[in-house]
Amino acid sequence: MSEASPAKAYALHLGVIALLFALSFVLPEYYHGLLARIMVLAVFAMGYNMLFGYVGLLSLGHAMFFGAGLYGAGLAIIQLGWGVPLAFLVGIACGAVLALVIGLLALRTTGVAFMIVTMMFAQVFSLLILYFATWTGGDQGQVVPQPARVLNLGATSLDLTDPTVRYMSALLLFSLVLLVTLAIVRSRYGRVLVAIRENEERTKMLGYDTFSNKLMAVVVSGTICAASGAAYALLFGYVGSSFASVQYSILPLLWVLLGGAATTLGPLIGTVFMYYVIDVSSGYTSAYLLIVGIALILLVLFFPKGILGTIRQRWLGWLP
Amino acid sequence: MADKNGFFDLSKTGLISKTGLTRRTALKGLAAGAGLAVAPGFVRYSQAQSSAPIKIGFQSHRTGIGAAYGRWYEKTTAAAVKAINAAGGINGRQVEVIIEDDGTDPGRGAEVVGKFATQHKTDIVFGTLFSHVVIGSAPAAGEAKIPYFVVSEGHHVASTKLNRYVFQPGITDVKSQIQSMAPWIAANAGKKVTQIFPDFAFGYDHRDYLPPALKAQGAEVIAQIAIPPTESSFTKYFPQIPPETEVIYHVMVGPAVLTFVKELGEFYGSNRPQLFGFIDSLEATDINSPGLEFLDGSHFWEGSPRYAQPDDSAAQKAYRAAVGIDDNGAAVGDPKDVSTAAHMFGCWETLYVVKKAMEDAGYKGPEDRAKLVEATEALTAFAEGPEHPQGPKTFNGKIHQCFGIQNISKVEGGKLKVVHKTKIEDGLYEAEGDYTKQAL
Amino acid sequence: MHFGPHLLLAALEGLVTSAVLALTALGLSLVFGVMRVVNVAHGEFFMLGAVLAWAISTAISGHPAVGFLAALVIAPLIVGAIALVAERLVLRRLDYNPEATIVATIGMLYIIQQLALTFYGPEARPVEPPFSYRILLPWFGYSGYKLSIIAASALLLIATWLVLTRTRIGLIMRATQYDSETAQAFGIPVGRVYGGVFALGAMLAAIAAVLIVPISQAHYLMGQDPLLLSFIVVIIGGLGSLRGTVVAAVLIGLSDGIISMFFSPTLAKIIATLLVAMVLVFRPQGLFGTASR
Amino acid sequence: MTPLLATKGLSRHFGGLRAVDNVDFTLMPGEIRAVIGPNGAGKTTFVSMVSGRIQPSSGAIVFDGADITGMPAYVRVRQGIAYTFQITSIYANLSVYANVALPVQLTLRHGPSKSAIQAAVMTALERTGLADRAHMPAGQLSYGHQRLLEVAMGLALKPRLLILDEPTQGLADSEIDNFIVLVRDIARSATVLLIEHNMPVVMQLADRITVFNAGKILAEGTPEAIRENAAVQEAYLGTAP
Repeated sequence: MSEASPAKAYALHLGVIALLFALSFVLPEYYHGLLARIMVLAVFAMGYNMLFGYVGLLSLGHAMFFGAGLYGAGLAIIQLGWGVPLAFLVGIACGAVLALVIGLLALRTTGVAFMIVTMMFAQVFSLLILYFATWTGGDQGQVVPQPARVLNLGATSLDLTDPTVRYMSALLLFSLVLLVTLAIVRSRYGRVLVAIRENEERTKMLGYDTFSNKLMAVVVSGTICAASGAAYALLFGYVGSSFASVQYSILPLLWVLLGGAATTLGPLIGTVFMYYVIDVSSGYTSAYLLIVGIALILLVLFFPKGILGTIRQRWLGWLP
Repeated sequence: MADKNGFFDLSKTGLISKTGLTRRTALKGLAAGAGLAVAPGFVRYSQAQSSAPIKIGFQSHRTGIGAAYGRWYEKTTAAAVKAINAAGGINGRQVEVIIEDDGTDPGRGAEVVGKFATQHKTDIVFGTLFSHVVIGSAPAAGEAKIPYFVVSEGHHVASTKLNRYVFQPGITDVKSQIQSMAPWIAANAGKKVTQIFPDFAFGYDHRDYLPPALKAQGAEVIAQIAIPPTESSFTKYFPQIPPETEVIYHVMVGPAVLTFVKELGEFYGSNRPQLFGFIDSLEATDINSPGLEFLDGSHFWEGSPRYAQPDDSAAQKAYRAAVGIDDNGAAVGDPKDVSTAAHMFGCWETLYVVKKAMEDAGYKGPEDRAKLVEATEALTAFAEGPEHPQGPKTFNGKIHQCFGIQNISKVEGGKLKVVHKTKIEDGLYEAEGDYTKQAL
Repeated sequence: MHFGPHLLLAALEGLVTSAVLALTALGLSLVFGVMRVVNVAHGEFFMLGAVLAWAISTAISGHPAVGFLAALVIAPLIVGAIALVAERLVLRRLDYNPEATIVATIGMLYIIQQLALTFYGPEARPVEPPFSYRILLPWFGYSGYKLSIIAASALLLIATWLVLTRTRIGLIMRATQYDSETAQAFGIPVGRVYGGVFALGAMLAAIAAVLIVPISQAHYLMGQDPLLLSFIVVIIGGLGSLRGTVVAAVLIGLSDGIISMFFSPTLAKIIATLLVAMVLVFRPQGLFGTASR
Repeated sequence: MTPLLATKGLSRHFGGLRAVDNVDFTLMPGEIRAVIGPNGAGKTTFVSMVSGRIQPSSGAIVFDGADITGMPAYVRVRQGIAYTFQITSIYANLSVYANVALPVQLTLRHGPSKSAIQAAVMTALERTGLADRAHMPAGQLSYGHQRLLEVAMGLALKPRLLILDEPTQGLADSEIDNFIVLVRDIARSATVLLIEHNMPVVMQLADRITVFNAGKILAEGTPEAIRENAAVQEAYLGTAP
């Protein structure tokens, strides 16, 4: 826990945001587009980290929150013909409400039971998407029509399919969530969450309503993940059930563990790392997942707390 | 077509494999060394265009649930490219295929399209089979304004819900296929039909289009049984098949399909209703596998016949030889390696459509992509021949979809024997929209 | 079909599912219970068992039963050996840290899947059953082999139970499960026990796969569903409870079959999944677990 | 004067075992009360019900005139009942400072500035003699200091009733002497309920002593009276392990 150096922490985070902004102008086209996608997915990972990293609740069902945002926003446009801002809000609201309901139920359990219960609720969610295929497009998914993906701001309109607009939108969302995460982590509330992770029984006996705090964390986490899903639908124009499947619950866990659980920048680093290991290794062999698998094992052997977690432990204790 | 997604499909984790038929090692070295700062496209290559190869980005299902198809799509594509290059290429330029694995995942599919458009700078993207990958990738193709030629047989392209850059000129869509099956089923198999199909999009096409088509022929669907995508055992659903059923119409796909047939066999024994299925169920699967004896005497739709037929055209024979499949539709030299013959011809034919359209458009490079789209839309028919060995086709430029003949084959003595060929007209339907009205 | 026969069929199907599930889940439960780690690669050991069964039965000519029986013995041994190597090389070095183990076993999952894809291929391949006797009931036919799976699974479960409760090895395992530090203090080689348990868990999954492969083909992605279902069974049954694991497997297998009688299949899956989730929500320690420690 | 804490017919059964059986108990404000008794007499179960960690099977708990029987533990803490754990339960990975900051930030609900938190934390740490170790990870403290940190966390809650569950267990003699001074100091601002095995400590600190045996109150009185009580002697000699 870092009581010290708030300035340092904020400077670092603003620096990262500035770097991402600058990269927009120097990156080659392909990596530019890729980084936009990575930033949106890093938001997903940050939402996951909120619950897993800071509260210590391992969920295997976060794809449903991402999916709630994805479908909430996507269907608001496809089925209801609503505009981009409203659709984005619908997506976020869907995630928040779903997280509240799931939290109320799943938080009755702890540990592995929590993991399994969230996984099963996510399975139900993904089956529901298939069951209501006439609305959702089922497993094939649906395209969010390109003409609808325009943000009208009075006289000007921003075309979300334009690479620069997309990159900046992704960066804006990423920066917002990053700073919000940082603020939460450094707040009294964030300290309570860590306290719950470290010793829930003790925290209860220090006068904290741990259930409500955890529920709040589930809602915050679910909402952030939904924001990522909603942004994905709007920026990349496709909603499909594969995004609500179990592997999309495992991915944020993987990204967070790689980057470093309970570090604010870990989710970004983990997501980038995973993408690049695959990108590079796939250039050498079609069996690139072999390399990915070996890389994961080596990483966990030599950086057991994730990349940033290990750096914090060994060198930079002040990292948030 | 589409299929269930596995929970841990290999490779749901991020980016894509790039391994061309032609190796591009320089790029890899750069990517490895410089990470973010790779900029392969920065050197303009337009001055070298006249001699530079036409680059085709092949979005392949190398891993994930579609892997069995991906391999044969690659083989067919390689054969077609070899034939095209041997005959002088396209507009005098050789064709180069660059392959990226999409993991049979729509999210990655979109990334792959982006990679083709912005990193490999391919002229077109080509070859996708699974519907959800097509639909997931279509927005990326539309935004990058790169023509996207799919070989998927899904109705998505013809539904006009995608965009102007997506084409399916090499294989008939499933709505048309179903429609052209109905007359034969009603006349030869039976009037009371029970459908068993996977509870996802590929199944829904059959669910939605068969009943009206059969009704028009005086037959009816008396029950529809949708099997959830995660199912690996089917017996428990068979009691829902009404006893008066005359025909079971089955379109199961995926690795569990053998189980499906075997269990159906155990359930009914020899006293079964007529069976009619789409060969999609058994693509890449030996029809003589243990447990499939039950299928003897049943009928299948086939796009292009798996087994060599006595009346095969010279073009068909040449095509089979070029791709390297024997008379039983298996790889030459490995009788156990059964091909996806009913679909993969679409890769061959699509590439020849691309060649034709590029030549019509006087295509020189990516700046001519819009011209290529218009030239493709202007096509109307493809004659049967070495370029279109499966048969003649018409092409509707407004919905970007071709329509061809279909085969109905009977399982006889462990082989599939074509017993009926449909007419193109059997499968035509009212256009649902018009892509040509969209902006380029 | 009438209700009675339909129910019978659904129950039979459910029992076959349960039989395979119980074995697979038992393997996971042992690892989970004794080592306190989540083995995400468990489903891949299952898949390896099936793929090896295909390879072995194809290599051996003659009556299908010969190849099958050879597979039933050899495949689990190979899988066990692979698991043991993985445990020694990776998990032990991670000191069985729960989170690190998850990442490491995801890594193993990728490696095993990719190797299967490279060397075995993407196709689903059948294995011939050792015998193919079709039991003819008045209302429908049923595979005799499927019934034999139930019997084989029951025998294996009883054998495992006897090993766990009546032998010194079982005692050592239970002691380690109960309190590994104390066990260490009493001279139990906890490290070796962990290695053995991990291998045994993988072998149980492999045996289950060999049993099921004659009715459901070997495919390189087939490990996913067994993994998820096993997780559910282990938790519903209560950690480390053999009886709970078996009861939960039967419960989940049967409910899956029987609920599908009344609803459309996908809706049935939704309802079945929700029901099981609710059992957990309102009884987090599982059916047979005691305190939720 | 109304009692600060009273229980009426308080019982808790675990299966067939009556861990606490129909206990009527009162505690006056300002007291230091020791609860003693052999192992398994129900002392910890009793205070766990008072603090809200476990629910009674029957009976009522009244705190400062209000019935708190059904109240969740965290609300009771906010009402002024603080509980320190018998088995040391601190946040081993957090700093000593952060351990104490947690309860402090709860009590300073009205505009808790950083300096206010710091002042309150340091006060609690100074009273327990841990101020110079504020930035050590709590897990690296010696066992005795961890016990003191437990107390500091309880203190930081500014409780009206502080329940100390075997606070001197495992402490060295010199640490025990300091501890006695500390508890006397605490008792000036809070009522103390002390479960303790160490009889010299009990005799030095307690105003009154309650003796539990087999889930019931066996005796209650001043240290002198308890020392003389024949039943207590028998219970200890007869049933103590």
